[in-house]
Amino acid sequence: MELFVFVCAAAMALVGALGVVSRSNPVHAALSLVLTLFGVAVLFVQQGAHFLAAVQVIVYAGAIVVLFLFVIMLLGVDRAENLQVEPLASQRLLAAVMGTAMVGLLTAAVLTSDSAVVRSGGGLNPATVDSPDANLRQVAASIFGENVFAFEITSVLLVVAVVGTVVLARRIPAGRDGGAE
Amino acid sequence: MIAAGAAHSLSSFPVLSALVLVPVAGALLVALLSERRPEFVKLAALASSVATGGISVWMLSAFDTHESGYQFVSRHGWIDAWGISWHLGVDGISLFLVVLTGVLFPLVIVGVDPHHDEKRYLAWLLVLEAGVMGSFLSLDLFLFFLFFEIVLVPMYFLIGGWGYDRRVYAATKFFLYTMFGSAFMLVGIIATAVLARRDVGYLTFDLVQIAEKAGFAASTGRWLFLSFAVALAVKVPLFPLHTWLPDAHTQAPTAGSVILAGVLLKLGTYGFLRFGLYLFPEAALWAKPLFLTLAVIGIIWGAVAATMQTDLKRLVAYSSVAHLGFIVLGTFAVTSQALTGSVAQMVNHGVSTGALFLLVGMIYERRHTRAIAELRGIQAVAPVFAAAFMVVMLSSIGVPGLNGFVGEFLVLIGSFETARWWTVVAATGVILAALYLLWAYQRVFHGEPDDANSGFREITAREGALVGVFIAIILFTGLYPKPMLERIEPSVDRLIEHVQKRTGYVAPDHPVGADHGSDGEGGD
Amino acid sequence: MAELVWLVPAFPLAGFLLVLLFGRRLGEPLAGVMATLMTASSFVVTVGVYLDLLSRTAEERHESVILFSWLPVGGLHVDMGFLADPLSITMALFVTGIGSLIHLYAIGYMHGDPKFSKFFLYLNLFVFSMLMLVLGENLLVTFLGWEGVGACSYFLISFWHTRGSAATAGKKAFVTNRVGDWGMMVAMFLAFAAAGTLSYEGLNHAAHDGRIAAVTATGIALMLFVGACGKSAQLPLYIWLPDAMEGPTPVSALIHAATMVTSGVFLMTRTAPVLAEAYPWAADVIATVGALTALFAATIAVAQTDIKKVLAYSTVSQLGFMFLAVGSGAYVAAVFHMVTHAFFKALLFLGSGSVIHGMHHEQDMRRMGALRKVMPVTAFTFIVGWLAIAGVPPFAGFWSKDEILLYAFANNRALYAVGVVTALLTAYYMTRQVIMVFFGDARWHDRAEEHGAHGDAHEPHESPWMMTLPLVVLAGLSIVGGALQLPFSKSTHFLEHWLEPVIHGSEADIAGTWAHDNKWLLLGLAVVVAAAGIAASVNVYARGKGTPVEPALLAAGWRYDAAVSAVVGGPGRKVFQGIADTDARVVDGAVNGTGSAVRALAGVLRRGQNGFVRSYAALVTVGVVALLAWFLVRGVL
Amino acid sequence: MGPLAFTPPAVEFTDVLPLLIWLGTLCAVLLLGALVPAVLRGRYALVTFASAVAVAVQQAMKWSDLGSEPTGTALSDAVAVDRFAVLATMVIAVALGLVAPVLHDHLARRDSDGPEPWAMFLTAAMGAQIMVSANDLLVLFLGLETLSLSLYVLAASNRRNARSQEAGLKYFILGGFSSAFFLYGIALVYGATGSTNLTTVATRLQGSVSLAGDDALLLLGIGLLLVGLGFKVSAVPFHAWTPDVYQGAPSPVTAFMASAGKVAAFAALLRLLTTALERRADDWRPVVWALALLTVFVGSVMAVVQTDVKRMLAFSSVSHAGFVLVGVEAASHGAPGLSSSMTYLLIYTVLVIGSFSVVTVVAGDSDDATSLSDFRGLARRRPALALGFTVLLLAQAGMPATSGFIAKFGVINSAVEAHSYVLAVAAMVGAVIAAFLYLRIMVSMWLEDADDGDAPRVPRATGAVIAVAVAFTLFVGVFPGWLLDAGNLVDLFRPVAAPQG
Amino acid sequence: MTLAAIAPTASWFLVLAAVLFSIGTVGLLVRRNPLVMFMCIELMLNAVNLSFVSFARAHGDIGGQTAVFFVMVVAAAEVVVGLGIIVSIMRRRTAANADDLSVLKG
Repeated sequence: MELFVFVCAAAMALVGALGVVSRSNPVHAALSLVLTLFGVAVLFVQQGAHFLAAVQVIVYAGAIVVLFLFVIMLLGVDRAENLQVEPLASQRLLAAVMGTAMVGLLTAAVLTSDSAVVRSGGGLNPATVDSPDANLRQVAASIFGENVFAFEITSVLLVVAVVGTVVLARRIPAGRDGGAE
Repeated sequence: MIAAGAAHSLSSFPVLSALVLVPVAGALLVALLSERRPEFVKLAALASSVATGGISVWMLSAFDTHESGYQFVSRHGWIDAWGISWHLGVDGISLFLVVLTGVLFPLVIVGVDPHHDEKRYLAWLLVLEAGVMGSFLSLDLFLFFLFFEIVLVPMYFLIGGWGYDRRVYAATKFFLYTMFGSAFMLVGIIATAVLARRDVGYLTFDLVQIAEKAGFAASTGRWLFLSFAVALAVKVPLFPLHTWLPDAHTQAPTAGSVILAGVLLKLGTYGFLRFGLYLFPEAALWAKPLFLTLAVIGIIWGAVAATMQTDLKRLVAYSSVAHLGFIVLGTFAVTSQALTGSVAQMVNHGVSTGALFLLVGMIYERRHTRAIAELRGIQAVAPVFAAAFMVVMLSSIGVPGLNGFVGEFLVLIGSFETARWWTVVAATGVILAALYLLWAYQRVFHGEPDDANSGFREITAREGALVGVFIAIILFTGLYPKPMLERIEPSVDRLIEHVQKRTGYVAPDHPVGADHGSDGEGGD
Repeated sequence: MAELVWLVPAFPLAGFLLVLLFGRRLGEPLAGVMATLMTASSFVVTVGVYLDLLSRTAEERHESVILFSWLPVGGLHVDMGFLADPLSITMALFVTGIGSLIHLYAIGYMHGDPKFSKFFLYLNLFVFSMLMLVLGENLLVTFLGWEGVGACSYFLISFWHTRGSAATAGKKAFVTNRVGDWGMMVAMFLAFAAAGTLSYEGLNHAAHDGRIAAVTATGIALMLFVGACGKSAQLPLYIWLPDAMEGPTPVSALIHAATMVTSGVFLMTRTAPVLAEAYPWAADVIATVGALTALFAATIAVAQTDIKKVLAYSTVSQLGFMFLAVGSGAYVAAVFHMVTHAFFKALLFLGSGSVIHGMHHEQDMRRMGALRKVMPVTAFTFIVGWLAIAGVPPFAGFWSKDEILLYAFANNRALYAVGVVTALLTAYYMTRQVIMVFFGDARWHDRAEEHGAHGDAHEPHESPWMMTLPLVVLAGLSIVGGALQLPFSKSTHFLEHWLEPVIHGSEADIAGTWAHDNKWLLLGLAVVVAAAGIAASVNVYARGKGTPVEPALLAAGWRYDAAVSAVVGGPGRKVFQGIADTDARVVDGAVNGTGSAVRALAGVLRRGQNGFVRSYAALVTVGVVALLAWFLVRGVL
Repeated sequence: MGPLAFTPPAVEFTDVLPLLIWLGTLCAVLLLGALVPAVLRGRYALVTFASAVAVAVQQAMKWSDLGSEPTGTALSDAVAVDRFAVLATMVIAVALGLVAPVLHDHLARRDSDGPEPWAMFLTAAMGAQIMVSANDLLVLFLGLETLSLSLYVLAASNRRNARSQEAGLKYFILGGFSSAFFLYGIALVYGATGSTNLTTVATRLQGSVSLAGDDALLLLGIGLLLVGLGFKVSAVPFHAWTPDVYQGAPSPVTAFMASAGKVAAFAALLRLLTTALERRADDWRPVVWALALLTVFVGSVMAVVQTDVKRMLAFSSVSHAGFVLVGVEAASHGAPGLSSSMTYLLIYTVLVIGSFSVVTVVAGDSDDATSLSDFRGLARRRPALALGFTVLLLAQAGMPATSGFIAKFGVINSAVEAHSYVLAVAAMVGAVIAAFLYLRIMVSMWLEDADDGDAPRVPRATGAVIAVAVAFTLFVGVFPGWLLDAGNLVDLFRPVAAPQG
Repeated sequence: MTLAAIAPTASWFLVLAAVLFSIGTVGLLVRRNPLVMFMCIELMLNAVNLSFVSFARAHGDIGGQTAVFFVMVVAAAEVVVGLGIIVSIMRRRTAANADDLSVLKG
């Protein structure tokens, strides 16, 4: 069963990922991304990260991808990108080689790390033992406990996001529009 | 035995610090004065350089002839974190270079006017003076490097700002080439101090402490020595690292050339004595064949290249390459005569080649060309000028009775004992020196003057006085070098003693009655 | 008096300084007069020193006067000092004596030259330098004079420097001499290394006491000989001397005949003990070079047409004789010949100068002839000089030349034969010269006609008394000079006795050899040879019997000079230019090449910096993969 | 199930006082700027400057306090309290304080008077401060993102200038890309050690027996962390963004990026490598070695052929980063690399802000007159400005009697102490190549004549900053003792020294 | 042993994450639309998240999940800022792709 779930979710994630890379229309790419996000969410659940799975679906798929689609529509850039041509010589070859190399290297690292830590796949997960909301509680305790400082920093991060958009979106003062182009 | 300074009446006056700081103050003053009052600017520059020169001459008179150690020592803590101190001192090796620096600068300030931006020019010149003084006086490796390197900046601007057509190229080449060498030396200096820490007991860049207390493993010492040697060889410049010199000399303004030939190149040769031989005697002896060979090649090569130059200034520049080869030869021969000769040659080359550049500058002033082919028959229209040129030239050729001979001969006769065949080959340099200088003289001064040259102005009173000072020094030193030699020699002997103590090397000493000629010197 | 020897060079030095400072104000002829007086005063002092030495016993005939310590460094102590001994005083005597005469002569000769005072400036400086050379207490003071005379020779040869050939000749003389100077310097290095001193006394003692190994002594002697070859114009360095005739004639007489060119012989004599200590073949080398030079130059002189060139080659030839003497151990003969040669060669040069002066600077003998009629004094004195050099008894040259041949015979008969042939040629070409200049038809009218209107002005005329007086004095000396050393008995060997303290132990002992026993035979042979040479020449040039043998090859000096010039100007120059080009292209090229390489590298790297964000990302990815690979290797292996 | 034991961590506010000061300033700027714009209009610079001074002063006091207290951590080990962090924070404060006046003049030229750019600078400073004191990889990541996001926005903030926009986008895409690698690195390190806390990681690595098999994960994690921070410090080959972004971004922003941004990233790198990963020094040292070499050379070489001064300075900053990496390499040997790197950064901060301030002045109102030809004849038009720039450039070239020499000397000294002779020599040779670029600028200023006699206007505040920078450069060049003494007192909180699990 | 009995271990998830991450990397290299490039970054972040969760489970430590939470916050902020930049550029030049923005170079 677990294997079945894994395989299905992994397939979703991979198909979605390949879709992002290969669909020429950005809208399609965004929708493929949603597929991946769902797949990953399933894998989260499979590994007992229920809270994260929920956040993944709500925030990522629900908000972020929507934002992407919104921007695509706003800018009207939903024209298909011509993927037949590659202006940069040997960029694709390089990308393919590098991608393969990275997969190879990372996989090799994972596979050679044969200690109990990595192999402990079916091991006990305290997060799911006791109660349905155990995961949530643990996450909460972690966030507001030892990681409270990090949590506080996120506030600054969000301020940056908000103010940053203001800076970027503010109307350019009229008149001296000299520097562009 | 570090001398705590000779007894002198104004013992509290920091003579050496003043030698460095007075020009700095002068430069600042010049920089701050208004450009609208050029006479004040010139006066301020002159005052500070004359003051410096005066102090240096006073120091010369107060110098204790029999003391071989450092005199007028001034030592203050500076950067304690790195064991760096403001440690200045003068001994027989640096004495005359300091005096030469002190005398040369006022002379060029008086004698040579820049064509534009006099204020800036004078300020840079004074900075240069401070840098050169500092280099000769430093007894701290860090301090030496500081001055050694800082000299590049004013020289760069002097060449670049007041030089001739390819000045930027020449200035940049000069700057980068020298800096390239220094890159190695900086690492070497630091490594020296760090590695000496074990023997000295604490981190210090003090030259005397390191030299007297620290001993380096043979291979370490060699690497360290080589790192110094690269920088110094570039500065000298030693073949084959010499090609920045002709460019720099040719493009530099007259004052720049005079200073460059007069004192700046000596930083390299002086460095070999003060830092190469003193700090790493074993390595210096190990590297002796290499440096002797390069020196000898430089002597011949520089002379041959000089012969074929078409630009008078370039010719003199190449002659410097040859002359400095003699100095290096003497340095690595490590005998009393050779080393004394090297030091004397540093000073004498400074005087005679400096004067040559001055004269070539005067030719350029009048004719706006340095091309030998453009000049002809000047002796017919300006005999006094030609005579002055002749005297200076003969000094450069090394005719006895003039100062150029003293150093050259001592170097050769001293080197012969420890570097026989090199010396025999090097001595052929005296033939070539006559060849290239006389040939150039013939082309420039002899013959019937053509239209362009028939209006050549005779030497003016100011120029005459200026050149006269040089000629006076040339004659005095050539005929009566004893006062100079007897001040140089004790320090040189002390250095040799140091080398002997460290390496087991035995310098040939008073070879009366000894016969070294048993290894087949027969044929010719 | 001998302790006042420093006054000897001091007078000319004072003269030099005075002319330097006031020369222009003094003008003509005062500057010349003063210079002459200074040299004459010097001569007077020299005579005083001579008399002082003469009054002493042989062992005490030397006096060192140290003025100050010149180059004291470590074991090297070089003093500025003078050594008055028979040899140096002999030299000083004829240097100042002949020098004074030539100064006087020059007042007349240089009349009207715009640089009149400057000429005497150089002349005084030369005399000063020459005196430093001969009076020097050590090799280095000699070297100071040595270089000083070289420089003065350079100034004087290129005195008329606006003339290209004069300028070139001066430079050639200096540079060629420098080749010899190199040898002398190396000799000094060796001497210092071996004996620890440069003073003659120390060096000669060391050699005498056997403290210098034979091999070293050989090195020193041969290196000194290299120096001597340069200064005394021996093979292969003689080439500068004929060209040196570009200088005014008094210069040729003083420097290039009487004094400077003999300094090589002087030096070898001065250091005779060193040569004595050397391997025997060293002396043979010297003798051979001398003999060959003598013959070689004599053959060239046969075909010269320039009145001074003949004398120049003759000088080279006679100097060769002196070195033959040195190499044969005949130091007395060498000095003897040096002195007599100074007399008659100065006389000949001055005579030729008088001719040139009278001929308005015509030097080609083919345009002379029959001058004895218009220039009787000159002609008479010149003939005396001719007889002296040709080896006609009882003129001075006969005695000195014969003395040399005697020793040469004792030493090496082949060299003797060369010497005899040279003597024959000498008589031949000198006779030829005398005939061409003073006898036969007056060919100078052609020239006067060429110049048309000025005919009268170009009539040859006798020179003024300032010029003829020296001629007469020198002629007298050329006649009686042989009396210095007459072979009749031991007691007439005046010069030998005088020089005894200097050359003691170095002079070859020929007593008991066949040559010594049969010296009258050899003397007779010499007379015959001289007579034969004269007769042959008279036959050809005076009587017109037989065609003159003047092959172009000899006229061109065996093309040796041309060959040297061709090598120097051709391959030599190419090599020099090659080195200069290598310096610019290779050595400097490497430097600039490094700069260009950095730029080129930057250009290549720049292509990666193409502005495309995806390329940058690719670069990052490459870096990532590289790092991952490195760490994976570290982790797994 | 029982109630989960939750003990809220103790929060000692003084440990994060700089953050609080800047946060307070941020709020004040935003609120007042939005609500009552008249109050602060034109005074944002003053407020920002004051906050920087306040932080600097507070940190100075803390510096002396730390003299008696042992170093440690705060906020559940998330923040390290040590002199290293204090010094780095002070440098950031200095950077902010120096850039503020320049930014003021720059914005005045752009007629931009809102509080937003100031807010972005403050958040950037906060992000940087978080990075230098972060003792937890997650905190480090968040600080990095805070800094980066602020800088992305600032880089793109000159919206009249297409180059600024391009710079913003490039920086953003590449920054996001490298953040992902960095994050992956965190994940792998976490996977190998079970913690993201530097202290914990270090202690786990000390007892490395249990981790024997996880070497590959750990090492790849280290590699990816190096990629992320290498990108930030613009180490070759992760440097490609630097010239484009530095050139395109508004000059004061570039100044801040090159100073505070680098300080933060290097501080983080140093802390990470020498505390948490100290045990693995043998693994990462060669990488740092190679990065240092590449960075010095590529930066110097590429600078040689540039024609835009900003771009030249960008490449020179790459080269300088290489020098600091030399110090980092030395720090791996326990040599005084730590202090020399930090001293270098402090000195470089002043130098680079001074230099870019000059560029800001010369660049003119449109902020794009930055090509080399725009500097032609500056010495005749504005001699003082040219002289000041010359001093700064010479210092960057490492001329003695300037601070730049002290910086280089220190780094080379530590490299030599670590016996990294080859690296030391190579770095010095690289510096020679780099010197060419400074010479080129000087040639333009001094030795070439201007096409027109237009003298750039030097705003007062910017002029003051340049003057301060020059004065500091010369002062430190001659009297570096105090700075070096301070540098030698720098220490890092190390788990070995702290008895902590 | 049936297929169903095979429980995927952490390695499986990690390898999957690695593949996802690499796909994201490749995507960024080959796509020219900045929006899609940005999506690829999101892919990479997701891959990292997956790794974190897997490690968290393997270690039995909640820290990994907390990390994912923070990453999501960061991703959100990044998206806001990134899209802001993209919008500000593409508002004027709708056809712009990443390759067109290459004025700054050399």
